[in-house]
Amino acid sequence: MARKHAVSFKLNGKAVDVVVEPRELLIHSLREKLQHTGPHIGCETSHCGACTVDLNGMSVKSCTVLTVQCQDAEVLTIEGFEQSGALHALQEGFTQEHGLQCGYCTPGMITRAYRLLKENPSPSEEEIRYWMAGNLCRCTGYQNIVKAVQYAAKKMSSSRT
Amino acid sequence: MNVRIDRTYSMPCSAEVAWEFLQNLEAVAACMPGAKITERLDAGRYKGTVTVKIGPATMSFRGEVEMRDVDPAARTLRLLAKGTDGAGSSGASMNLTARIETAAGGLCTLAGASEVSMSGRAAAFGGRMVNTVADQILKQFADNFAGQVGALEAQRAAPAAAGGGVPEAAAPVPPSAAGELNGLALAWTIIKDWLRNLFSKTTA
Amino acid sequence: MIPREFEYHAPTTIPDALGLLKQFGDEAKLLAGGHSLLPMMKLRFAQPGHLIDLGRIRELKGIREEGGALRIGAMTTENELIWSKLLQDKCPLLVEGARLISDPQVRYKGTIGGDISHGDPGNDHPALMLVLGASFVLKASTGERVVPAEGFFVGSFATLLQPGEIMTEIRIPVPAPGTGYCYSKLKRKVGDFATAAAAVTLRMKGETVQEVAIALTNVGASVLRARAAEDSLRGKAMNDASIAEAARLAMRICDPAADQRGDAEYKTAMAGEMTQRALRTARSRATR
Amino acid sequence: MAAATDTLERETKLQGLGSSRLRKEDARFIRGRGSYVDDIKLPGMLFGAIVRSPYAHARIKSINKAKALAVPGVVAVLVADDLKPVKLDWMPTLGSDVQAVLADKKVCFQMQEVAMVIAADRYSAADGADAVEVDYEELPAIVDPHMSMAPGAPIIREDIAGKDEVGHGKRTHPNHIFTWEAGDKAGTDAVFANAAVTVREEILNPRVHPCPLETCGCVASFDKVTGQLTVYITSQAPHLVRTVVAMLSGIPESKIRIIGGDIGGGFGNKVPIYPGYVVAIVASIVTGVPIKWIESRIDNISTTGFARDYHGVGELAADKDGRIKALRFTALADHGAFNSHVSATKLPAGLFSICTGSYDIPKAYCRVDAVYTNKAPGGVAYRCSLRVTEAVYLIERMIDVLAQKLNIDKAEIRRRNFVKADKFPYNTSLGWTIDSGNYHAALEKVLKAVDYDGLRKEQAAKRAKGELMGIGVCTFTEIVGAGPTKVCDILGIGLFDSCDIRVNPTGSAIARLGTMSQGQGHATTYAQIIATELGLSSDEIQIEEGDTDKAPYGAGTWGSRSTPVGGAAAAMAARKIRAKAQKIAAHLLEVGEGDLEWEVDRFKVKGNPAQARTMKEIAMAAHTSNLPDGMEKGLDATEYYDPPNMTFPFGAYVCVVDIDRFTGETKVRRFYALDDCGTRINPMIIEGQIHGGLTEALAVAFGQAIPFDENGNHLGNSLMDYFLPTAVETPHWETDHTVTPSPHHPIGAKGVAESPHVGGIPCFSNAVVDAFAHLGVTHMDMPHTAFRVWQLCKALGINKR
Repeated sequence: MARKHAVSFKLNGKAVDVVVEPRELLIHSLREKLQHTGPHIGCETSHCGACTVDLNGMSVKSCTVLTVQCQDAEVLTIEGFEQSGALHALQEGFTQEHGLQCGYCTPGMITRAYRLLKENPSPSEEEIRYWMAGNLCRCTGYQNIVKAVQYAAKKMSSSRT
Repeated sequence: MNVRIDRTYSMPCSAEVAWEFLQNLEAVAACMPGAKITERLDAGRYKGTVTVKIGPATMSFRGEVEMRDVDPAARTLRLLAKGTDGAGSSGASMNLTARIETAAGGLCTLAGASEVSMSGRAAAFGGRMVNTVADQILKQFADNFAGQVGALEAQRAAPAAAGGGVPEAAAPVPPSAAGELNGLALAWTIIKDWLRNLFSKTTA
Repeated sequence: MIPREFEYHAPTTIPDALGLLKQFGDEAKLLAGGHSLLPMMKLRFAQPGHLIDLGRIRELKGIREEGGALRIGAMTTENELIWSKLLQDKCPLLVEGARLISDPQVRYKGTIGGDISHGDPGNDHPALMLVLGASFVLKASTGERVVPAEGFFVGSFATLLQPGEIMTEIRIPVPAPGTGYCYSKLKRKVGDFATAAAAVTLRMKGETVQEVAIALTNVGASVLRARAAEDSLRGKAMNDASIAEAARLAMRICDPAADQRGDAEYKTAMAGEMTQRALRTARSRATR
Repeated sequence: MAAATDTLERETKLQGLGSSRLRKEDARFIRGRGSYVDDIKLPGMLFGAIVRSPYAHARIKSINKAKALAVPGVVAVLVADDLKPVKLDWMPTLGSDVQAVLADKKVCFQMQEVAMVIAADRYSAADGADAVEVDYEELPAIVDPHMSMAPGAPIIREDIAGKDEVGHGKRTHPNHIFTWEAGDKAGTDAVFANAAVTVREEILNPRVHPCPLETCGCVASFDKVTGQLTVYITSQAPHLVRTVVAMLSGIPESKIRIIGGDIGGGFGNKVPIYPGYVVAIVASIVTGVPIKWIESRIDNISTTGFARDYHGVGELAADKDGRIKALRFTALADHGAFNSHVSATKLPAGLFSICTGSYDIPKAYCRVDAVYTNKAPGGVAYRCSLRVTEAVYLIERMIDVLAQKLNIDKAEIRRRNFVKADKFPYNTSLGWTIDSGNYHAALEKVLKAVDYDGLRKEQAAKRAKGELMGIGVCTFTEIVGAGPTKVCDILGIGLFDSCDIRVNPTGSAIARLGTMSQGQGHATTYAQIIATELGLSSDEIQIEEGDTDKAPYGAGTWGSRSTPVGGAAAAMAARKIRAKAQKIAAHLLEVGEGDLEWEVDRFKVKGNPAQARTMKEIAMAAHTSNLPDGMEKGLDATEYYDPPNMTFPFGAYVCVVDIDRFTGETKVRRFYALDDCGTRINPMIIEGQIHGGLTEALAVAFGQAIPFDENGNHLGNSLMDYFLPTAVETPHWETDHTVTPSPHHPIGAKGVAESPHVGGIPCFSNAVVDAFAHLGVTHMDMPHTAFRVWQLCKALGINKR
């Protein structure tokens, strides 16, 4: 049995510690050790994006990140979006525009869209489709997901000005 | 995933020497790149392993190899090898008919006609390359084989000069290539599909 | 889809990384972005005993211009390439190429150094490196060497990078102003490797081709430099006929393997088609 | 006037039928608080990993557990012999066959389940699975169904070699499963013999996979003390699972609790019962601790719930004006190694006989021959009712083939053959009664919307320039809502569905149904139906599904049966309540029942609207002593609804594609989808379902296929090769609708989610083929990948500049 590592990082702003084998994947630590079951496992070959989390300001597929790589990292998951009872504009947008059906891809979608809007606050439909292409959805056909992201972009920009 | 591969390689020795060597399965196996005989089951049947290493990837097959239909008159025999990888997720088998033919200048040729088949993951991710893989393996096998019989031929010549008696066919020195299948030679063959096909990603 | 056990090391300096590489030799694998190696390990095709994570070595990051060359740290990610103002101005081909690699999440992790040193003929940077005349800095405990991209890619998953060496930097001579360029890539979907792709850099003098470089992705044992095609164009006017001829010559050096993307004939034809498209676009972007 | 606006306001407040009410489900999903099977974590839970066969056909000579048992964390290794004592080594399939739970002496398809390693976590389970040594003797495999019944073909199913039938009539070969036929063969042959025009085409629906984003899995928890078995499972039909598990295990059905929880998409993949579930259940019974089994994506695509693999031959006979006189469709069905396809017992080829489509075809005959091959077992309905996509694909392709043969416009030939609006209910020549339709109106609306004539002009101009532009037309009729129990049962259980409504004293309500949402939004839409029926706000109506301890028995959600059957049950249960409420209102208002009329949310006295009782008031009264003599307390009702007929949604689609003849790439420029699903419950959700169904149709038409080599090896079973479109490959969809209610459904609704998949696939194919029609191309099999389209261009000599 390989030497275990104690790994400390910030999860949705709170300091957490886990003891893991080097081979343990971040998605498993989050879901099974830290009870954050929002991010899901969809393909395991880093194609589907259901496991997307925000890691040090990057959208990453947590099925292809080792937990030991996350020492001192800042990790944001869907569980961190609602602030003191107020939904994030993206969470609101996905509901208002019917941007989800089975809900399995939704945490990854919202987490990915969060980073996209940080980098590009008012993306065009084409930009949204291009920069969201790492997340698969089998239910919605993406059309309402695009609308949901636009809804959030609009709401966030108006709240900024 | 079945592929037929027929190849002929010229050998630096007489047909007699090559034929004698060919029947020594352990020695022949030692010529098979990455192959190891681990256990003798009975006359002509052995357990063994074959390890293939390419870039970051390694696959290890364990299984049986059997020598059949030895025909001294025609100097032909068949080698049946099959096995599964360590994780049991892939299978591979080879049915090879080897024939020694006399050639000009007292030398001979080794003709191999083989049917190679792959199953499971190896086929799913690399099966399309089995042809080239087997080709590469055979090529290296032939080179090692040539080295061995060449050495034997030399040994044959030597004692006569030294006035010693004719030694029995000495157990051949294991060829250098044996142990692990040369990655570079095989890289192109398996990798292209087998690995990359699944991993759409950009960095190692 | 669970990797076998291994030991993990996260050096913070290049010497430390080299030390670990020396210590564990064959048992060790370098981990860059991880999006080729980790999936391979999850399928248990790869089982290194030791993973050396280059992610914490600061010196391996960053993009700067120095002595007429762009110097890119090997651990610079694809998205960092895409977002680099410097590259957008001085080397837009690299940006165009990076934008066609995999998907957004992967581009946050995937690195240019990893893409190049993996030696995968399906990776996109090798072709870009060849047409840009790049060179690579390879460090070993015994010292460092700088090797040109030309000749670096010797086969599938086989490069001049030796065990015990780490690629630390990519150097690209700043393309002359007015250089035309294009990376034309055909793929089945986002996240896929190229069915075939062509990278082109081009300098025109009036209607005459002064200098041209063409490299092909995923249609051979490694990236292919289409020399004959280049020669057929150099010093001549570029027109439909000469472009078609160049494509024909490029196709002659292709030796792709059939897979779900298509058979060898299709992939070869697509290499020709991508060459034609890349040449046309490059011409339209080149200043006469 | 004031009264009118008042009623309108009250009606709007209800958020009932027809309102685009936002989904109740979303609140948990957008917070990452869904409860999917892999989220379930029980005390002491162990993890199961399955050891699978690398061979498509092989004997198992030996299995050595020793090394696996030595792996730290491994608790047990189960193989077929371990299941025999509990008689769970084989299980019945939903297709009247049996399937090996763990391979017994022999594997019949690649990646068949051979053993399950039970370990502390998924890491040690994976290590253990790798360490199990299985010794195989490979056998020749049958991959091409056309070879299955060849003389001397290897026998795939030795276990039933002696049986002359597997539930669906005589078998003529050890690899033959059944032959099914419908219609008038002699009559049809006669028409063909004398027809002015006949066309014939071989048309393949390749083997594909529904591939929901969540794979299959379960957590089985057996309590040795109470004998209670609880199973959290990815199932579209929890009640059927409970019944099968009871039949299998001998545990009383009353002690089995199946919980669906949240399901990450189903699309047909999650209807059957898979070996993984059963082994996990056995493992829990044996160990007494909870066992979790979760599929990997590669396992999912390779082993559970494939769809289609129908090798069809379509023939039409017509007069010179293109009026179809007869239809003859046959199909060779590849069901893989076990007949575990999902179908009603009496309908082994599902609803394939809907293949006369939207057209008035006097004579028809169809036949399906199903065979075993060394491929994964099954045949599920991928976002359709079983075999409806195959049937609709055949007729919608063939009518185009006929149009090209006669050089009639593809919209015009449909006009000429449509069942006319005044002919409904219409009896098809294959025995179905189509409840309602208005095909001409739908088509004309779409042609106008897309300027069809303009598109044809543009196409002609493009063809003159050597460019490839295709216009696909599809006017499909679907059949959904299984179904009338006289025709539809599974394992003898009729495919009715149920709803149990309880109205609380304060006028809120809870309704439980036998269906199972996988993203369709049942918690939202069922509440809307009940809200309108009862005059209670949908926000105060709680919907529960999927927990067999709570919900009444039902056949689940598949084949678009939720609205046609479950939705009907909800409306009927609500009407029982309203009938009782009317009696109570009459009592309270001291008038006769007949003096009352219903208005939105209340009963009012005719001619004296001030005299009224709202449903809320009645709900309270129902729990007091102030009730009519002899009336029992409470305001509850349960309905088990057995539909008198299927429902028949239809639609008219137009697709425009541009094809790059140098690369073979197809760009979908425009897709206009008009759907008629009868009464529309929630337009927002309907549109979402259409978007999703069209996107899955796009995937099937342009990329999805499960390729095998000659030995039965998978050649593309991960998401690297298996095509799931991203936002980049997916076009913008345009939707439209007409409303033709179903006369036999309580609220006139028909079901919608499958139409876009069923109608979309042929529409894409018709567009691609249409792009080549001027070059004499009449058909091209799916998937229309760039490679395959380029091969066609090459064959036509148009791939070069």
